[in-house]
This record gives sequence, structure tokens and C-alpha cells, in this order.
Amino acid sequence: MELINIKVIYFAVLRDLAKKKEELLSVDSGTTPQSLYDMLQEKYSFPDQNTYKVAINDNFTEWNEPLDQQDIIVFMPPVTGG
Amino acid sequence: MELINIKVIYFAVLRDLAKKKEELLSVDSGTTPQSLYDMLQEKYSFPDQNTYKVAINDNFTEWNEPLDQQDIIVFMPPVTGG
Amino acid sequence: MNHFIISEDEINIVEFNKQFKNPNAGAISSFQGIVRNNNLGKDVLRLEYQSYDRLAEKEGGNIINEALETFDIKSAYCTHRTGTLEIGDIAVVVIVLAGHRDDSFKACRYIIDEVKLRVPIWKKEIYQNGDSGWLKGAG
Amino acid sequence: MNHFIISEDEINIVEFNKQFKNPNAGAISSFQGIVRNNNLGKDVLRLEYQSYDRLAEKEGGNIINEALETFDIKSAYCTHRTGTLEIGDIAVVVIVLAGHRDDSFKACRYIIDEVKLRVPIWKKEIYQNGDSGWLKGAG
Repeated sequence: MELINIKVIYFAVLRDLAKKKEELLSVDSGTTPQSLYDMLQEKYSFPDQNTYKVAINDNFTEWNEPLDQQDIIVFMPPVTGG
Repeated sequence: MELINIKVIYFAVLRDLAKKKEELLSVDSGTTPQSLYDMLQEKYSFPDQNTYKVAINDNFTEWNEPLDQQDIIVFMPPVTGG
Repeated sequence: MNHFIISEDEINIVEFNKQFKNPNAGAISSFQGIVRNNNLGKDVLRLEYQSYDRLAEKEGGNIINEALETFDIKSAYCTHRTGTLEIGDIAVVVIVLAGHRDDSFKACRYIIDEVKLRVPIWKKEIYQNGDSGWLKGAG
Repeated sequence: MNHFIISEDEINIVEFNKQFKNPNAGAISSFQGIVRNNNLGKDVLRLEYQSYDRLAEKEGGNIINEALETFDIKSAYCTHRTGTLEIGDIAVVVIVLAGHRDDSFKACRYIIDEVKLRVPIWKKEIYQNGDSGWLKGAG
């Protein structure tokens, strides 16, 4: 299977658990935000993402959207600004 | 009939029509804000007071409240602050 | 300190804000009423406000106290100008400090609404064309 | 000019106010979210805000535009801090200029409510006792 290069940026509790702001990953070309999160959840003990949102390249997107080469992915816990 | 000395203070359109800020008057002891206004309306061509309020000695009061010696009366058109 | 003030002096919103600090307050709602250059289709040059000062401060203080009793807020303040005001001048300012935003908004709105209904202050508009007149009010 | 800004710099409410003058605006509603010394029964020492800046400014801009379309207002602005904030610091400020007060209040409330729901910013509380934690949010 073909591999694609992506970047994941971490914020808030995910940054604390991953102990990094971002990382470059090579993943299978069929990877979605959902399957990526499942993999990272196992790696870093991330919380369940039921209430999370996800963005690809600075746009909110769906969890089953296939990732492309060079995509930047951000997983977002419920926001708490203000 | 006994006379009492009162002061009337004018604001807004009433001040413009009376051409004074205030005046001292001697009126019959049975005078009420209503009868006082009627008299002043004739003297200065004041508007009808249907929507006006009245205060005696810095307290809102009724139009049929009898006036006392030294009372200070203020007639108030609908307010337009803000 | 009276929390409702009638003043002939220009309202300095910066200084006004500085006075009100409270480490328990997470929300500050404020409202400023500004002299506009138009009203009801007429070009306004400036305004003149007259106030029955003593009753205005008493009734304004009642309104502040009602807000403190009705809403979960820490404190509330209102200042209203009198005299001659130019376009862009602040005619009235309300500031409310609360723990949370919902009550800060509601109390701020309550205060300005009641001030405009109940506090004996009157506004004369002086128009570009030389005319002028006392506004009629809602009554 | 983007009307929703994420900034690491201290929000100067005075300078922020000065930027917004409009001779048609008779009403200015504003809201400030302030760092409180307590939350949910815990003594707060300071806060740390993180923001996904690019999406935050985009989504914040959407909210401002929605307010401009929905309410009869002249303009609206919002700035949100990131980084370390101390008690009493302004975390977020919203300012809305309108012809009349009703829409200024409604738009101001709309903007702060939507910002708190939708803009990707996260808050960590550092407590007096040394503990700290990211808030859980409404989700």
C-alpha cells in the first residue's frame, strides 16, 4: 500500500499527552482522521474523541475523510475559550 | 383662604416656555400639583400633562396630593435620557 | 459611593473602567450611549441634556439596587452626562461586573432600559439647519 | 482589517476602544471576559490559553460576519488572548457599534456565545495548590 506524508499538530490535553507540538508521520494512503486518531490514542493514551472535532488544512472536516499527501491534521477537544 | 409659599422648578420644554429655571409662588393652601399645573399651563402655554409626572421635594408623587408650605414642585415631561 | 452619577464632565471611559476591578468578576458587560450625527432623518449638530439632578440620582440609584437584587452580579455603575454634548461624545455609560456573562448582560440591559424610561433627564437636539427641539419621549 | 484577532499581547481596553469611532453609532455594547481568582470551587493562580490560531481567526471571522448579517449593527470586533494570563487580565473582549441599543446588545451576546462554543481555543487552569488541568468544555 502507498504511504503518504502528513503532519499532525497537537493542542491542549493532546499536546500534554503527546509531549510535542506536532509531528510528521507516514501513514497508509487509506488513512482517515478516525483511523489516525485510533492509532495515536493507543500510542499516547489520548482520551476518547466522541466530542472532538477534526480539521484538515485549517478546515473543519469529517472523521471519515481520506487523508492526502502533505495534509495537516488537527484534533480538537471541546473548546474552552472566553 | 390661607396662602402657602412654594417653589416650582422647570426643566426642558417647560423651562423654555416659562423662560425661567424656577420661581417662588404664593398659592391657596388647597392647591394640588394638578391645579397648580392648570394655572401655569394657562400662564405659559404649557402642553397638556397627560403623560407627565410630578415630584414634590424630590419624590415622585400624585397629582392630587395637597401642597404644603415650602414645598418644591417639579413637573416632568416624558424623560428622554440615554 | 453612589453608583449612579449625573455629571457635567466628560466621561473618560478609560478612567471609568479603571475604577472597577474585582478578582471575583469573570464578566464585565458595558454599554455606551453615544451622540449620533442623525436622528429620525435629521442631521444633528449637537445635544443638550438637562437633568433634575437630585431625583435623577435617587431614581438611578434605585435602578442600580434593583439590578443588584434581581441579577447575580458583583456591582454595577452608571454615569449620565448633562450639558452640551458634541457628536461622538459619550452621553451615558453602564458597567456591570459579574461572575458570569449571562447575568452581566441582563443586568446591563436592565439598567440602561430603566434609566431611559424612568430617570428625569431630557434631551434637546440642535440640528444642522439651525432648528432645535426637546425630544418627545415614549410617553 | 480582520475583525477577529488572536493575540499574545495584553489587551489594552482603552486603545481597543479608541480604534472604533463612528458618527452613525449611537450604541456601543461591549463584553470583557476576565481571569477570575476561582472556578468550580478551586482557587485559581493563573491561566494558560492555547489557540489553533489559523482556524480560530477564520472561525472567529465567520462569527463576526454572521453577526453583521443577522443584526442591524455598524461593526463588531473581538480579540482573544493566548499565553499565560494572570488574575484580572482580560482574556477576551467584544465590542459592537450599532445605531440603537437592542441590536448592539444582541450582537455582542451572539458573538461571545459563539466564540465560546466554536473557536478552537483551550484554557488550562493553574491552581493555588499547584495542580493544573485543561478545562473539559461543554462537549
